[in-house]
Amino acid sequence: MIAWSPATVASGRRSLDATAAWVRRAALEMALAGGKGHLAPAWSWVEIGVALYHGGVLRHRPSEPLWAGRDRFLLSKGHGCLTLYAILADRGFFPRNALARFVQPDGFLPGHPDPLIPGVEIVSGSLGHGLGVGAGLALAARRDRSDALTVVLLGDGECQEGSVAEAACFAAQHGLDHLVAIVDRNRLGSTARTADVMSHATTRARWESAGFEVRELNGHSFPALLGTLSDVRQRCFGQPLVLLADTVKGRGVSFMEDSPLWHHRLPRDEEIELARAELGGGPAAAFLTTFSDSPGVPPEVAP
Amino acid sequence: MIAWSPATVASGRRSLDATAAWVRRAALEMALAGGKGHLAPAWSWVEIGVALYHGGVLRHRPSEPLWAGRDRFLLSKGHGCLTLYAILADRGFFPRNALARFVQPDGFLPGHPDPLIPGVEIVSGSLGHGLGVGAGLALAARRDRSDALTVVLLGDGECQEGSVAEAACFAAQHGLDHLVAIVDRNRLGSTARTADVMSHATTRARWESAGFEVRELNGHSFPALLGTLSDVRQRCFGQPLVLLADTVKGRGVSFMEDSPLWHHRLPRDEEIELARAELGGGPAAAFLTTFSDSPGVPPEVAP
Amino acid sequence: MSLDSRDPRDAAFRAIGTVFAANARAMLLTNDMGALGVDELCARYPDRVVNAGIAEQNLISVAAGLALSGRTVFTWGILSHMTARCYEQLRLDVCTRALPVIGIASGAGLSYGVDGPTHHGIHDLGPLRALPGMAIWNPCDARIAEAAVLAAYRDGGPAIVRLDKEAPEPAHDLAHTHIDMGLASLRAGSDATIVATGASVHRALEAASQLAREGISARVVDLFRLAPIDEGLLTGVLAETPVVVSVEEHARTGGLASLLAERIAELARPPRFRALALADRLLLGVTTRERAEQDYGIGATGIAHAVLDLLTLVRRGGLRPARRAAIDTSRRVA
Amino acid sequence: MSLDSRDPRDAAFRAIGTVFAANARAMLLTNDMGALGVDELCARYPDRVVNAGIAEQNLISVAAGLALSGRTVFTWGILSHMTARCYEQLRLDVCTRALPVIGIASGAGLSYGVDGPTHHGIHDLGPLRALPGMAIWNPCDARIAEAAVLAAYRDGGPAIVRLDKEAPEPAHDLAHTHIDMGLASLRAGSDATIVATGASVHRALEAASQLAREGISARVVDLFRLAPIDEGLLTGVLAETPVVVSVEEHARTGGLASLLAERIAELARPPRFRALALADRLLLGVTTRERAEQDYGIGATGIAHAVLDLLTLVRRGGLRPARRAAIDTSRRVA
Ligand SMILES: Cc1ncc(C[n+]2csc(CCOP(=O)(O)OP(=O)(O)O)c2C)c(N)n1
Ligand SMILES: Cc1ncc(C[n+]2csc(CCOP(=O)(O)OP(=O)(O)O)c2C)c(N)n1
Ligand SMILES: [Mg+2]
Ligand SMILES: [Mg+2]
Repeated sequence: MIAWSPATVASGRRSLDATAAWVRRAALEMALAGGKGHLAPAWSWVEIGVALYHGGVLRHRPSEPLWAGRDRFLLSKGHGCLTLYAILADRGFFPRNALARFVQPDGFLPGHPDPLIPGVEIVSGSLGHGLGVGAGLALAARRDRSDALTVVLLGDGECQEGSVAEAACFAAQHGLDHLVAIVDRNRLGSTARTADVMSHATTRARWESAGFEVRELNGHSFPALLGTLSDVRQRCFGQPLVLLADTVKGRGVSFMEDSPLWHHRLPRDEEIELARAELGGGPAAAFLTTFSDSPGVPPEVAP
Repeated sequence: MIAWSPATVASGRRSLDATAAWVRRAALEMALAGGKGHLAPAWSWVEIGVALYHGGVLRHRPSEPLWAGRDRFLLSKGHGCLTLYAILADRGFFPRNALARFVQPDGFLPGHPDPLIPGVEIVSGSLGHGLGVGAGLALAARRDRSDALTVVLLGDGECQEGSVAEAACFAAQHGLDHLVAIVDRNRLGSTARTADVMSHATTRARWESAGFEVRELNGHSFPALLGTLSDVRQRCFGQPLVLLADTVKGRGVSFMEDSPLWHHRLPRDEEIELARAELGGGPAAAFLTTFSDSPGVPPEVAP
Repeated sequence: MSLDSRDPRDAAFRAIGTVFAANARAMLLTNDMGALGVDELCARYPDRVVNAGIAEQNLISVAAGLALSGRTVFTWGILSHMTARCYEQLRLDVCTRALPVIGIASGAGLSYGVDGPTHHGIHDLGPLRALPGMAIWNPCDARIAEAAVLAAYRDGGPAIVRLDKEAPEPAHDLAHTHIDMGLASLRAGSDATIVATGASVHRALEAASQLAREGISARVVDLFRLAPIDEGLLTGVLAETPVVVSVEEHARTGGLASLLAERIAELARPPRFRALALADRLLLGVTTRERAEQDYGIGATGIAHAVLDLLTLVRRGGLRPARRAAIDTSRRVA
Repeated sequence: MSLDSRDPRDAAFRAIGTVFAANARAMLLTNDMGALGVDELCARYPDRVVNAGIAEQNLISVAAGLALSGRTVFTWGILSHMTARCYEQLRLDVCTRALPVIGIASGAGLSYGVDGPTHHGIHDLGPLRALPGMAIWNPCDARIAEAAVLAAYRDGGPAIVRLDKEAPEPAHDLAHTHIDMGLASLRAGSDATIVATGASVHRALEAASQLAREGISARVVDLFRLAPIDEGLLTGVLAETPVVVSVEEHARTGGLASLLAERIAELARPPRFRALALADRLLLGVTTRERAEQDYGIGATGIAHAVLDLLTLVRRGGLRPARRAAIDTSRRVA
């Protein structure tokens, strides 16, 4: 386990690993406070999200969410939003204390993302919309002679949607090489293993046949993620890129890992303390102080 | 060119080639009588249709269209219905004289097929529905321990629809080995070459990656078609089959072949006689006598 | 865990279980959506429950193919995904043949309120009512939910059953409610009629109680089937009191408000009518049903006020304004 | 070949050409559907016309992405495919952000009648009116078609322009029709008002002529924008004569009939109203618009009869039955 504490978060200077650990714990506390939320789908892509936002991949200005020069990040698997909210707050798009009001009527963080939230580009929550909108954004960026990236995070179950297939063929046809699809390949959908539902929907061959460059990697490894993403802005061979990121759904809490049971369930009773213990960050009261901190990163981050 | 005449049609004993030639000419006369119709899309799959219905591939009983033991044929690219209507009439599903009333209010043959027509299973005309419905029919047949085939004819442009991708993954997942998709791969959609629109939508690799057995063949060759289809009922390895049939849109009339111009246009003025001459079958009056004949084939045809 | 007798979803699955036991050719397709009821069915009938994947268009087409082969097909998923995403498939594959494909759909109204517009079931009735032959059931409690599924099965055509996530006290007594009528009077009254559907039925009943305390006798009618409509019955309902108020947890356009207006507008002697509904907006942000009830006046107090307003209009000032204040107070007390 | 001044599709493309010339960021996406107007645009602006393939869901999502990047995006395809097939994309990708995505859609009503239900544009208004913020234009002639496209562009939000395939004589004179009002009176009249939309406007004008010959003065109003509605204007229209008849080449549920009923039902002093429309059915077989006009009474004679019937009702038998016969005869002569 990574050594980290609420204090390292407050300082704003911490490792990607510590950030990921904080995000996981933050997601847990948000969901518990709200009484609902998709934890396992959120934890599955924590390293991917942190690599993108804290690892210097995405150009963004937390104080100016609509900055024209920004890269676009679309969380197509909108139900994984706990991670997105925690990351955006941590970057400073909005105060961390908003996290404690996840799905609360006095807050602005619903159970699926919407663009009223600073840093969120689109409504998502119905699966299969992100890649098509991303293709439109990427086509626009190319025509505007911008080198901005459009990064779309998809679930592997989500890839069963025909709209994803349409978008993939379109993106390849138009040579959208600054479009990066990342598939959170945790091998689970909502109730079953994707292999038992539509085994051919998320394979390397399928993306290759759609005209994408395919890279497979460990989606929980920062070195793998940052290495694989290092050349994304330079790629210019007219082929969109997909990362098939092998992940573990529920990653971070042993008894919630890789099980369809936990797609939407929250830990209860003793499970809560077990989860907290595994995630680190101390007792709830101590951890929640990190929600009241002002954002710990400088407002402008351009890689 | 094949030697044939209206008389060979009336006799009911004629070659597949002669039947195909009759179907092409019949489609022309239907469209001219109705003042509209998609000729080039119809001509593209004439040999495929004749091989299925006249070549002994599909079990069917023209006098009993809803016979429980029938194979199912779905024309997913419904705009190619001129060929279907001509074939069904020729087999005896309904009198040939109905053909002269294509798209006429006093007839029952609309511009896209519907199941009020004897021998037609589904409404089609919106692209991308046939393979999914076919997968349902094939799943039902397997559960009913029937060896009936479900054959779905798709356009290659149609394969751009995400619904086709969904259906393909579903069919493969469920091992629907008695489902046969035939792609009329004429390399044209409605206004453009498919390669210029979505080049990756209809490739061998794409169907393979979806879990299909893929066979490529010349879609205008009866030997190729019948050879490729010879084992379809015996196939039992749990994999659906797709035939990528290379065809020429507008096949049969030289100036209409392989050109997006002719997707929906009808020949006019001198073009009409040129087309008739190329298709054979004599002057209009002589040819139209074949529409008044009673069906020329025995009512029950079980391969 | 076992099925909850008050949860409309569990009730619907109980009914599917009844159908499954009677008809070996009944099937269930899901879009990878779970439910206790799905698990139970799956355990007993593993072959007849198919997870068709997160691919709703194909799911409906496959259902049509199965139905064409003599099967009754239930589908299970979230209302908004199982209507908007596969809308053309419902229309062309299912409705052109009036096939027995019965959508059991979770998330009517704002039951997934805080989940945002991708999960709201508040814009689907317009599209659904535009599907020829589609029966639309909108039960307000577990009893009607169960009966609706059985009726949809027996009727044999396309249907959708919109289910709430909440599990309220039953409002219906099946000894008195005739499921085939599609509507039922839940409370008698002679001054005004409140026609409600879904979750709003419970608010309407509350409103009628509030009004009763003020001496106003309001009838409450639950229109739990929005298609087909028994026109004779509904016309009767609209004719019995001088005032009719409708209430629904759905956008103003396309749902109950439109349905009633379509009939009222052609009546020779129409009642004074007011429709209470959500606005024709997509609701971003965190939406709770309590908040929506207040904002759009579709809670009990809003309904009672609307009834009072209309009564004032028809009686030309016959009601003292004090009554309105009294209702506000009685609510605070209740 | 050049664009036809009376063809609404050509007129729409002329308007797109105007926008393209003024705004270098305007684009057109097609679902591999052709048109003379597409070819002309393509020739002049090859970069800005994209054949997005036979993949309507993605087409709309891509349009949303382009619009989020500051572009106005026109789309071109057949009405039924560009609404039902991509309905959820319209709702979530386009309408949640009120993006300038303007659907130019061919096949309103039964203009593709003989092509069957996959091509009929007679069930789309219910779903379209349920899309928050979607402007719905339904021009009856080339002039309104062109003006509607320009207005939709200028208004800047989501819109759909339903186009007929036929090219009738213009019914509007743009010196008198104010496009932003969304409706226009095409003929004055004091006995009855016929509110029509799309192709039915021409039938309504015919009906008014027939009625005039019988001494009945019928006003004809074209409601060429079905959303948003200028409520004040429309209420005025509904208040001016004791009788209102609506007519449309669309199923009864969801379109003009519902739209007017929704307003009439809440009026204090409603007119006598009757809606003429197609039945809520899918039309299989060979359907021509002439046949449908007869079968469903939405032709000129049917409209005239409906007006007479309602006038009889409001005047309590004040019209002689002879008038009805006279109308039938006058039609045979005309
Ligand atoms: C169009 C649509 N269909 C169904 C759902 C319900 N649903 C929410 S999450 C989910 C499973 C998603 O699996 P996957 O994409 O693999 O994401 P994961 O949770 O595994 O990261 C489903 C079926 C939905 N949100 N949208
Ligand atoms: C869902 C849908 N989108 C668009 C159309 C319009 N359309 C009719 S035929 C056609 C081209 C079809 O190309 P393909 O599938 O290759 O068939 P072909 O005519 O080449 O045999 C198009 C775009 C349609 N009928 N349905
Ligand atoms: Mg997954
Ligand atoms: Mg083709």
